Amino acid sequence: MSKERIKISEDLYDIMPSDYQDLVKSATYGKEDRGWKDIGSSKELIEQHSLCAGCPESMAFRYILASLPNPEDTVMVGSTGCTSLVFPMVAVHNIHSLFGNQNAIASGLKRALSVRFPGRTKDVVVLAGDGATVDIGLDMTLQAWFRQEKFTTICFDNELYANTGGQESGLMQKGFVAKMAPVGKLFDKVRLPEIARESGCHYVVNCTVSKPSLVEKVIRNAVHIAREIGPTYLQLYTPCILEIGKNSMEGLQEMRDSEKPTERFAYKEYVSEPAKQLLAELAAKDKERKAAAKQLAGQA
Amino acid sequence: MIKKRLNIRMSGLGGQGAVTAAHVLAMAANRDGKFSISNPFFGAEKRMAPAESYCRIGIERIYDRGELVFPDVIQVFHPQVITMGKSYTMPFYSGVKEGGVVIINSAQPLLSEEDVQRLKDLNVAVFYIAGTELAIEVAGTELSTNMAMIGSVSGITKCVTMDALDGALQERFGKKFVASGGTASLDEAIKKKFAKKEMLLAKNLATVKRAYEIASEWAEKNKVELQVGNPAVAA
Amino acid sequence: MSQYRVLPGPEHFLPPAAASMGIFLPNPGEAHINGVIVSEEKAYEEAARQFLMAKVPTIFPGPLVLWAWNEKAAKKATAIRHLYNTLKECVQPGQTAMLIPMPDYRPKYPKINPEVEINPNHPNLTIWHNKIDCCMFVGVHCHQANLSLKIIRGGTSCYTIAMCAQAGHEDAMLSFRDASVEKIMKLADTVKRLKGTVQPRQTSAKSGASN
Amino acid sequence: MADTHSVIGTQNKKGQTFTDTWKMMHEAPRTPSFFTGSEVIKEALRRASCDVMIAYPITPQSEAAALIGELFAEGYIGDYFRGESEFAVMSQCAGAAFGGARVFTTTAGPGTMRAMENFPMWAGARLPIQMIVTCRGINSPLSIQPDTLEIAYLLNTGMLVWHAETAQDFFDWILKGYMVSEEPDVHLPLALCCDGFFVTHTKDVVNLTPADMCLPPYDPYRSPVPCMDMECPPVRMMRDPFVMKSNYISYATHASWQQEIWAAIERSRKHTIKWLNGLIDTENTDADIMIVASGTAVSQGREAIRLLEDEGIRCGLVKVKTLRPWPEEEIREATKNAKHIFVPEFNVTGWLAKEIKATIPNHHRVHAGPHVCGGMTMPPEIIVQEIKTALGMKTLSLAGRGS
Repeated sequence: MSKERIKISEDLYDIMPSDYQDLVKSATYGKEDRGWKDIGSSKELIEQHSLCAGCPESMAFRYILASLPNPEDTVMVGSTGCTSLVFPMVAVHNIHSLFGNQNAIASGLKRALSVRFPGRTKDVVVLAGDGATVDIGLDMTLQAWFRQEKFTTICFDNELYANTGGQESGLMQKGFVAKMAPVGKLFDKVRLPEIARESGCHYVVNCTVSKPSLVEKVIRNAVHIAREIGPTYLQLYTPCILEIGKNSMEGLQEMRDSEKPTERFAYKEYVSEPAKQLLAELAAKDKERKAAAKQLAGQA
Repeated sequence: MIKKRLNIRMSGLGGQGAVTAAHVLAMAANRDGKFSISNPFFGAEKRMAPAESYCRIGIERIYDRGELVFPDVIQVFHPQVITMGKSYTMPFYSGVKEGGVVIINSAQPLLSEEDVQRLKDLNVAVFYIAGTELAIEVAGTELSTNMAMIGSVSGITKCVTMDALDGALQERFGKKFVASGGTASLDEAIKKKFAKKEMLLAKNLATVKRAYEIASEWAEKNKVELQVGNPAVAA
Repeated sequence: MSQYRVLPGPEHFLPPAAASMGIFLPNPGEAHINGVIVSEEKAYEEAARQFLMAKVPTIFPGPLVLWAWNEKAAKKATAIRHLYNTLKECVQPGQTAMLIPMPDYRPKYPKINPEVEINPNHPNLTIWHNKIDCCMFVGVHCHQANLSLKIIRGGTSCYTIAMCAQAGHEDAMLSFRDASVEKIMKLADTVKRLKGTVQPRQTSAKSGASN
Repeated sequence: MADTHSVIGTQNKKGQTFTDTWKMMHEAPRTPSFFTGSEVIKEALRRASCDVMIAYPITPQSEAAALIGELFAEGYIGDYFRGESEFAVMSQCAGAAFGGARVFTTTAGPGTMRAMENFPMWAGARLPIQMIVTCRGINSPLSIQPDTLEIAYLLNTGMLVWHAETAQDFFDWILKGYMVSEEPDVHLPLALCCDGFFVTHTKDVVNLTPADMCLPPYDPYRSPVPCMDMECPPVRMMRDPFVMKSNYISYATHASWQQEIWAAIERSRKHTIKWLNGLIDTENTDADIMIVASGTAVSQGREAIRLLEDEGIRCGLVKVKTLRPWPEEEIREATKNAKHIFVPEFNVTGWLAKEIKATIPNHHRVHAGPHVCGGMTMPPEIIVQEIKTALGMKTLSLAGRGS
């Protein structure tokens, strides 16, 4: 939907709640270089949420929503879990259906949008927790990658089932004592980033959401590559401060601690050859655009 | 005997074309203006496993579906149906109606004394035809055995005309090769295939005709009469 | 024909869906009042009467008209504003016409602001807060409208009208179907025509759930 | 955007003309064709202006699902692919429907059971997906043979459930089914069931509509819920958010939501009666003895009625076409003169007989049977035997198929 179509009917504008007037007034739909910097200045695409105070997921959500290259033509797919408490507040069409079937929903959705809007950009982005992505939904996660479905899969990895009260998950660290892992988890954290690469993903990143600029970069890359080439996968550490016994203020530090070079969320990236080429082309275009803008500014 | 409905049970082995035989026979009957349906009955698709198909032909609309429990005609496509009990019903002729016919694809008799007697008691005629040998002789392939079986049941019961069988064969084997919105290149490929198809069609039809003749002779000689029609009119 | 009638509540702890009580939707050219099929003419009259009788006649425009997502939507919004202005002109002192949006359908945490909006997940908060005794849904997706209409019938005495662009709503006490700019304007004209001929209700709607 | 009515008379990329469905189904000339049920499903889809079909192999629907793939190769269907399991396929269908596509799929027996979690989700999300169910055995030990037990599990999912008797029903109902399930006041998924093999693998005469006519396309903007394509308001929209009280003050929302699904099934009556010419068909409802059945049991009942006539016994018939919506009034009316009501079924539990008993007065009139199951055929003779036995008449006892 073009930015023009996301506008309030004139004759009813005055009765619209202020959050919608703000949303439209300062929306970044259609803004070419939108990004995390818009979060403060503009009305980001998200309302107040019902997550725990200080939950890193809320941070991640804001960064991601601000970084989508085409929110006005992006449909998101979620799954059951804490993320479903945020999605109602997201100003981008999004779907919840069942627990774990997010990549199957996205496969059908992406194909439907391609059939209905040939030649038009319609990005599909999946955002689900680690239980949905790696445990109950693993078959559909992988099969979508095997089929080279052209959408982005984002996993909020908090290393446990948070919404149900902190049970063991496949992405939990070995030895961690949790509900349903009474003597500590007995097997290693599933290595999904490597599996993603082997399964045909063209762009895979494993990191935390401590740096908004980094999140912006990987989101833009992932969405562009998925649009043009094939599946992409982002695994983002969003610790569940509640279940690992941290205070609301400590989420950021927890992420910084676990992204150290020797830690499990040290930045890892894989880019396929065709994807590298695409990123180079996009960078070149971006440079031209900035130069042109500069010139314009100079003339003015 | 003239009956409103002729129920034909074809007991064969997977890969012998019993399903195709029933389809072709039903298609032919349909072309003759009779009512007919056919359906197969098989387990997991497997070569040499029991596979049955059924053809119902009549003078009024047919609703009956599924396995033919009470057939007028039973066709045994392969000796193993009898010798190894590769049949959905034991003995293979269970449920056969009085005055019915059993057609067995075999050069030599296979039935035990007891079976012969029980069929005699039911006034069921037994006709042996070396269908596979016939297929190899006429069509040059045992794959046409099912054609010999179609010919034999038609020859005895006259349930379909030879013209209708010809048409049905064309429809069944020509069908897939009719271009449906395909590209020009596809059409080319089809033409090539079609040349071969026509040969196969001719040979199959020849096999049907030969079996038809043999079966008709047998039926006349043994005064076996089992036909589809209106009993009221016939009487 | 069903004996059930779709009437102002509070009806029941969990009121049934009118369709499950044997109420059928009107065919094109028809409308329904309390579940009985009537001519559109009759529906215009009754809807206008209910508006003019009410202490707080209210229009609830939904997303399909609040957003100018196509030309038709923008035109409907204009017509709805006109209907609201007409109501304001036609009501007597002591009556307050209101125009409150249903901007979206999301469940809000922890609750909505009943001053400025209505939400299908807890519509009664807005009805009770503003003592609304007659309301009209327009531009709300049918599924969401039916969710609200049933809840309103369950917990309030509010008279509900649906100006539906599709097949209509048997869960409202009065429903039009195939709503268009023309139909909304015609309802406004009817309100104008009946101005002064209808006595406003004396008792105002109860606020808060009745037991 | 595909506005349903504006495109009528125009052509699609295959040169088919978008045709008013009523004209296409009731006025256009019909060509008799001798086809298997699977081929008939393909021919219906050729005319259905279907956007997305998702396939998975399971007997006895594999032929139909593969034939529709050929249609896709010919360009008659927007997109088509093989999913990884029935659960995934039904979710992929949901995704396509959320995105505003007209969706079609087929499944059977264990596949229906594996996908089950999706069906109440489809209904709750108001997705008008059409799913063909070619019924087969579901219990261990495995059976690929006809058995209608799985229908019992579909009856309370909130889907429309129809039960086709013949391939002709299939052809007509696939096309008419979209007209009913896509109505804005209905907008529910349709499970169009048949008895596997008896319909899918049987060659029978079917009258087809012209191949150059097709249904008008689906218009997702008449949907009772926003379609998820970022082309319609509200922009801040989640399908379908949690409305549990623990998360939000949402008094009775979920209850009202469920009621709305079943209300939509009720609303489908009006449209179904129009398109299927009634929820049931009847013959000789003045007879003392009635057979009430659905699916292939109706066909076997018709044969039994002939056999009974030959013996001078008059017997009426009720063909139940739709199970959801359930034709309560119609069945009560059609059986009001009956002293004996027989309900032949291809399943072990007799779910249809239970529904009928709960519907009619004096339900002791209902004889739940005969039953066959596990892939057995129901020869008309055993229906005759059941009826004569119940009437205290002498009848030959039929030996079981021991082998």
